[in-house]
Amino acid sequence: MPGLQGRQLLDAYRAMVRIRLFEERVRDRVNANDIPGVCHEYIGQEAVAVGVCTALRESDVITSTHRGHGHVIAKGGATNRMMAELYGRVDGYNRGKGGSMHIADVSLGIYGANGIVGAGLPIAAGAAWTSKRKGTGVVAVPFFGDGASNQGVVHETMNMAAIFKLPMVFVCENNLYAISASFREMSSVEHVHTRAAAYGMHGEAVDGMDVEAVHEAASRLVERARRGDGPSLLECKTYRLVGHFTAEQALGLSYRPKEEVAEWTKRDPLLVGEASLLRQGVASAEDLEQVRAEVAAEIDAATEFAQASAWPPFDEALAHMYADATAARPMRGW
Amino acid sequence: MPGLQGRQLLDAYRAMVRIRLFEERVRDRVNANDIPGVCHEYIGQEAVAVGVCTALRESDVITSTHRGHGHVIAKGGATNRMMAELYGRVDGYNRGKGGSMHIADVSLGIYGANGIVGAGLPIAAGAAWTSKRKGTGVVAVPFFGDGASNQGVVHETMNMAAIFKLPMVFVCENNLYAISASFREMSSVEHVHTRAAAYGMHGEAVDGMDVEAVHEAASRLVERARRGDGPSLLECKTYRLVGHFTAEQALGLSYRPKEEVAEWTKRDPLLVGEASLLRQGVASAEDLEQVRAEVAAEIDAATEFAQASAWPPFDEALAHMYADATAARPMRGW
Amino acid sequence: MRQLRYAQAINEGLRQLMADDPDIFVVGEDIRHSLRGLTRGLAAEFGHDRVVDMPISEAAFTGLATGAAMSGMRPVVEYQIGALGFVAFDQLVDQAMKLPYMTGGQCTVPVTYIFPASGFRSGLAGQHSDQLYPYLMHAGMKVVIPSNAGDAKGLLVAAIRSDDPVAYFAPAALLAARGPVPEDLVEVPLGKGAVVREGSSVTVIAVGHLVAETLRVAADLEAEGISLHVYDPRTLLPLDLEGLEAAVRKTGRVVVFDDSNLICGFAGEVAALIAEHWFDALKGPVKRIGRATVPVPFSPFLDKAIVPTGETLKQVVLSMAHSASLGAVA
Amino acid sequence: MRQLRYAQAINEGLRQLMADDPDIFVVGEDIRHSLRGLTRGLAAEFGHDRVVDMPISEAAFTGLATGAAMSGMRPVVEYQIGALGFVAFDQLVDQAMKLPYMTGGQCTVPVTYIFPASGFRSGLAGQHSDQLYPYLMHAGMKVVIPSNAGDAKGLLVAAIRSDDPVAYFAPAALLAARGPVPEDLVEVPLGKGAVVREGSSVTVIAVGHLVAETLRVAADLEAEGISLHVYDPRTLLPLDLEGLEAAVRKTGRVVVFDDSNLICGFAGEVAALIAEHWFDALKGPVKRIGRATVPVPFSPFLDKAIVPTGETLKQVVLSMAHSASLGAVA
Ligand SMILES: Cc1ncc(C[n+]2csc(CCOP(=O)(O)OP(=O)(O)O)c2C)c(N)n1
Ligand SMILES: Cc1ncc(C[n+]2csc(CCOP(=O)(O)OP(=O)(O)O)c2C)c(N)n1
Ligand SMILES: [Mg+2]
Ligand SMILES: [Mg+2]
Repeated sequence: MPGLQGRQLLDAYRAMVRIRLFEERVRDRVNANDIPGVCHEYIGQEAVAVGVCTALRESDVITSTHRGHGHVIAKGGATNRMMAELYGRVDGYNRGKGGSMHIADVSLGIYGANGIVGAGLPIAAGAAWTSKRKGTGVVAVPFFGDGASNQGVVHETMNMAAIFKLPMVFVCENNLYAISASFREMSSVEHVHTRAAAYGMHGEAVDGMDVEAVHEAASRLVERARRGDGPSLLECKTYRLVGHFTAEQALGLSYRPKEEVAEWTKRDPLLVGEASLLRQGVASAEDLEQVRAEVAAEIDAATEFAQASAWPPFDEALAHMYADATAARPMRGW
Repeated sequence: MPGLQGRQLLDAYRAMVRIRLFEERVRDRVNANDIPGVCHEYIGQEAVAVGVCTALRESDVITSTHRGHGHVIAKGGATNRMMAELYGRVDGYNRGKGGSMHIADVSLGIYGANGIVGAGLPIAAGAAWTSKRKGTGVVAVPFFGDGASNQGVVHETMNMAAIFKLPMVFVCENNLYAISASFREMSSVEHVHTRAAAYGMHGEAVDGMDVEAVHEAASRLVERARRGDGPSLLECKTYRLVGHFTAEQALGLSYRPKEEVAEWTKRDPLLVGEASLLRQGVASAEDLEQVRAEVAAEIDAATEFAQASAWPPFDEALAHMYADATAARPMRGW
Repeated sequence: MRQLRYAQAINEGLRQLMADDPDIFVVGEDIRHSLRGLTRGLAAEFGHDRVVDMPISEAAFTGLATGAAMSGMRPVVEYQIGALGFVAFDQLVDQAMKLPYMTGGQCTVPVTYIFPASGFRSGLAGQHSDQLYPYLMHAGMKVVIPSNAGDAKGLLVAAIRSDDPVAYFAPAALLAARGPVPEDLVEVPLGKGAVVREGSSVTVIAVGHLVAETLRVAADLEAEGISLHVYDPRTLLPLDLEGLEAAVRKTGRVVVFDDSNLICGFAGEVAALIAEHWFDALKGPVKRIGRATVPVPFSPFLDKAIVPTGETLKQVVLSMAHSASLGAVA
Repeated sequence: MRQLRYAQAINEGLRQLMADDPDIFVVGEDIRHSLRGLTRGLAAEFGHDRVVDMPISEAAFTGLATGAAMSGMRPVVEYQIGALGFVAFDQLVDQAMKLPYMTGGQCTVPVTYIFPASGFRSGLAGQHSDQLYPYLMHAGMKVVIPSNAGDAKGLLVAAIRSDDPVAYFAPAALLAARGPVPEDLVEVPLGKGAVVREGSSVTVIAVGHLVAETLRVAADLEAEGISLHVYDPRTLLPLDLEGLEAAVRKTGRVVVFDDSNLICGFAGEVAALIAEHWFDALKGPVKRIGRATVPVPFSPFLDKAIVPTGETLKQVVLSMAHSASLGAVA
C-alpha cells in the first residue's frame, strides 16, 4: 500500500490546515456569542480525520461524534455550508436544524456528528450491512473516542461486525481524556486496540499525530474490509491541544498537567506534517504559507457566507419530522 | 484451596438433586397449568450454581438470571417458599408478586432473578461497591449466560469492576445456546473467559458439569476478590439438558443436533457427582438413594405448601410500589 | 373473505412484502426458528441474509437498522419482548426518531419495529408485560396497534411501506384470534381510525385487544339499555382527529379504554385532547381506564387489580349510567 | 434569609447531607471537577470514594447505584445531560423502579437521580434538550422539579432522604437564579405543591423554569385586568391532588404550562386528571401548552416555534380572555 505521495501529501496538509483554521474561527465566533451553543474543537487531532478519510472513497460512510467538524471537513464537507450550519442558518448542511453536534452531509456518506457518545457505531454497522447485501464495496468507518470505548453499544457493535464480517474500520481517537476524566483512570486496559482481541478482530495502534502513518494504516484496514476480510480496529494515539469544548476556558478546569500539554504540543500534527513536506521536498516554506493563506481566505469567505445566510423559514420548525405529510405536534393544539 | 470434602461433597450432591427435582416438579406443574406462565429450567447446569455457591458465605451477594431457580436453591433458598412464589401465593418469597423470573431472597444475598438478560451485572457491582466502602468482605457474584455476554451492560460493568477493583466474580454459564441461537454463531470469540483480557482481568474456564471443579475454581476466585485483589471472570462450560423453557416442547423447536444433546447428557452433573462420591467412598449407592428420597419428600412438601398457601391479599396489588405511604396509581381515578 | 389468525396475517404480510421488495429484511432474536410465530417459514424462503438472528445486543441491532435504512434498505426489527425497547431506548428515541429532523431532511429512516403488546396473558410478571407505546409516542414515533387480523395485515403493509420509523404493536392476547384477511397487500392507511360499533349512550375509545373486550361488554350492556359507540383508533400516532371528534360528538360521554400505564399514558393524551378541543361536546367528565402504574404482578390473582378488562369498563360505564340515567338516554 | 443561587443551593444541600450521612455518595461524569457546578468542592471535602467519576457507562453506573442502594448505601447519580437517561433506561424504569415491588417489598432503592432539565438555553440542539420526566413518570418514578433556589435545596433533602428512587430535575435556565435558602437542612416534602401567586381569572399550572416566566406574564396581564392564579406543583409525581384541586377551583379556567413534549407529556396528564375529576369546576376547556413534539432545532430562530415561553402563555391566556371576557370577570 503506497503512502500519501507528493500532491496527495500537500492536499492532506491543506485539509489539516482547513480543519485547524475552521476550528479557530469557530472558537472565536462562539466566544463572541455569534455562534450559539458550544462546540467541541478538533484541534490537535487533524491527522486522524485526514489520514483516515484520505483512505476512503466518496461513497464510503462515516459516523462522527460530538467532536465532528474535523471528520466532516476531511470527508469533503464544504466549510461554508458547515459554518452556516453552526450559525443556525438555512444554507447550513442541516438547514440550521442540527448545529455542531448533528452536522451531516448524507450525500457525502457523512451520517452525522452525534451528541450521544458511542451511538454512531451501530449506525455505521447498518451502512456496512447495506454495502454487504448490495455488494457496493462501501466501507463504513465510525469514529469514536477513548471515553466512548467504555459504552456498551460499542462492545455490542464490534461483536456484531465481527460475526457478520461487516466491511468496517472502527477508528478510535484516543486523546487520553473524556472531558476531565483520563483514559488511564477510566479504562481497565492500557490500549483500546487490544480489545479487538475480544472480538477475534484485528486491532492496531498508530501515531495519531502523523497523517502519513494514519493514512497508511487506515488504507490497509479499509482495503481489507473492502476485500471482504471483515472489520478491524484502529486506535489513533492523539491529543486535543485545547479544552474539551469552547466553554472550557471560562470554566477554568485544570485536569491535565501543563507538561503533558506542552509535550504533545510539540507533536502538533500540523508541525509534523510541515516537517515531512519540507523534508521530502514536496513543498517549500512558501508553498505552505500559500496553502495557509488560501485556506484562511476560504474560512473568511465561509464565515461571510454563513453570516449572510438567512434564518431558516419559521415554518420549517415543524418540518422534517416525518417523511410524509404527517404534521408534527406543535406547542399547543395540533 | 482444599476442594469439597466428605460431608460437603454429599451436601453439594444433595443441593444438585434438590435443584433437579425442584425443576422437574415445576415443569410438570407448569404443563398442568397449575403454575402460571413459563419457567426456564436449570436442568443440566446444577454443578455451576452449587459449585459457585458452596464457595460463598451467606452474606455474599448473587444476582441471577431468567434461569434462576438453581441459583436461589444453591444460595440457600427454601424450596417451599420458592414453590409458593411460582404458584403466585402469599407465602412465596415475593408474596406472589415476582414469580419465577424475579424470585429473590434479599436476606440471603439473592438480589433477584432478572427478566432482562445482563441486567443483574451492574446491580451486583453495586453490592460489591458497598462491600468495598464498608469493608464488610462481601463478594458479589453475578451469574449470566453466554448469550448475555454480548450485552452492552456486561462490557460496561466488567470495565467498571476492574478499574475500581470491586470484589466480584463474574460467573458465565456458557451452555452453548441463547434460546435457539448458538454461541458459536453469536459470539465473535470461542470462549467468553478470554474477554477478561479486555479488562485486564483474570479469566478462566472450568468444566461446568463437575461440581468439584467449579467449586475449586470459584473458591480461588472468591478468595482473591475477598482479599482485595479485584474481580475475575469464571466461564463454566455447561449445557442445558432440556429446552430453553417449559413451553419449548409444545413449540417443537429443533436447533440442537441430537448427538450433541446425547453427548452432554452423558456428562449430566448428577451422574458426574454420583460417580465421584462413589469413587471416593464418601457415600454408597444406598446413601445416594436416600438423599434422592429425602429431597423428593421435600419437594412434595414444598408443592403441598405452595398449593395450600393463600392468594396474596387483593389490596396488596398496589402495595410495595413505594417505600412510604405514597399510593400507587390504580386503573382508574387515583 | 377467508379467515386467518392474527399471527398468520402478519406472517403472510411479511412474506408478500419481502417477495415484493428485496430491500426488506428482518432482524431480531430467534426469528429464524420463529419463536413468536410471526416469521414462520421466512428464513427458509428468503434465506438467512434476510431473516437474521442477532446476538443479544438490542441497542446495536436497533442502530444497525437505522444505518441500513439510511443507506437504502427497509429493515424490520422484531423485539422478542417489549422491554427490549428499554435496552435500545437511546437508539429508538434519540437516534432513529431524530436523524431525519436533525439533518434537515437529508435522510429517512424507514424501519418498522414489531413489539409484542401484552394483555390478558398471565404469568409474564413485571418485566415482560410493559406496553411501550406511550414512551415512543412521547418521542413522536408513529404507533399502530391492530385490533384484528385484517388490520394486522393492512397496517403492517402501511408501516413497512412508510418512510418513517413506525412501531407496530401486536397484542399477545390477539395472536390466535381469527378474522377475515384480504389475500393481497391491501394497505390500511396510517392515521385512520374505525368505528367498530355504532351506539348512542357512551363512546368507548378502545385500544388493541380491548376492542374485542369492549364489543363483549357492549353486548352485555345492550340488555340494560345502554348502547356503546365503539371507536378503534388503530393508529395511536398520528391520531385520526376527524374520526375521533365524530366519535366523541356521537354521544358526548367518553371513556378511553387502554392497557398502558395511566400516568402520562395514551388514555391521558386522548382525554386531554378531548377536554381541550371538544369540550363543548362533552356532557360529563372524560373517563380514563388504564393500567395501574405498578409492575404487573406475577400472581394472576393480583393481575385483576392492575390490568384493565371488560369488567373494569363495565363498572365505569354503569357508574356513568347511574349518575346520568344513560339507560333512559339510550 | 440569605440569598443563594439555585446551583449553590443544591451544592450546599449535597454537602450538608453528605456530612450527615456517610452512606451518601455521588456518581456521575466529571463531577470531581464539577463541570456542571453542582458538586463543586465536594471531592476535596469528602474524597474520591464519595464523589466518583465513572467511565462513560451510564447503564452500568445506574445499575451500580441500584445495587449499592439495596445493600445499604444512599447513592446520588448525576447525569451530565438528560439524554443519558435514555442510555440507562432499562436500569431506571425496568430495574430500579421495579425491584421493590417485584420482590414483594424485600428491598428499597433509595437513589436520587439528578437530571439537567433544559429550557431557555439555545444552541443545545436535538439530543441535549429533552425533558426526561414524562418518560420516568409513566413508569411511576417520583419526580421533582424545583422552580427556585429554596425549593432546590428543600426538595433535594426530601429526595435524598426518600427511600424510593427519585428523579430530581434542575432546569438549566434556573441554575444561576438567586433566592432565599434556609441555612439548615429543611425538607420541602415530596408531593406538596405551592400557590406562588393568588389570582382570580385564570389558573396557570406551571412547571420548573416556567414558573418564573408565568409570574412575569402575570405582571403584564395585570395591566389588562387579567389576574393569574399561579400554581407550582413542585413534585410532578406524586401530585398534590388537594393543592391542584384548590388551584383549579379557584378560577375554573386552567392552562397547564409545561416544557415537556406535548404528546403523552405532563400537561396532558394534568389536563386529563382535571377533566375527569373536577369537570364540574370547569368553565371552559383545559388548555395545554407543551413543547412541540420534534427534536429541539439548533437554530435559535426556530426554537421559538418549539419551546414554550411566556409569550406562548400570554397568547393562550389572551385568547381565553377574548372568548370569555375574562377581563370583566377579574
Ligand atoms: C452516552 C454519553 N455519555 C456522556 C456524554 C457527555 N459527554 C460528551 S463528550 C464526553 C467525553 C467523550 O470522551 P471521548 O469519547 O474520549 O471523546 P473526546 O471528547 O475526547 O473527543 C462526554 C462524557 C454524552 N454526550 N453521551
Ligand atoms: C436484554 C434481553 N434480550 C432478550 C431477552 C429474551 N431472552 C430471554 S432468555 C434469552 C436467552 C439468554 O441466553 P443466555 O444468556 O445464554 O442464557 P440461557 O438461557 O442459555 O441460560 C433471551 C434472548 C431478554 N430477556 N433480555
Ligand atoms: Mg477522548
Ligand atoms: Mg446460554
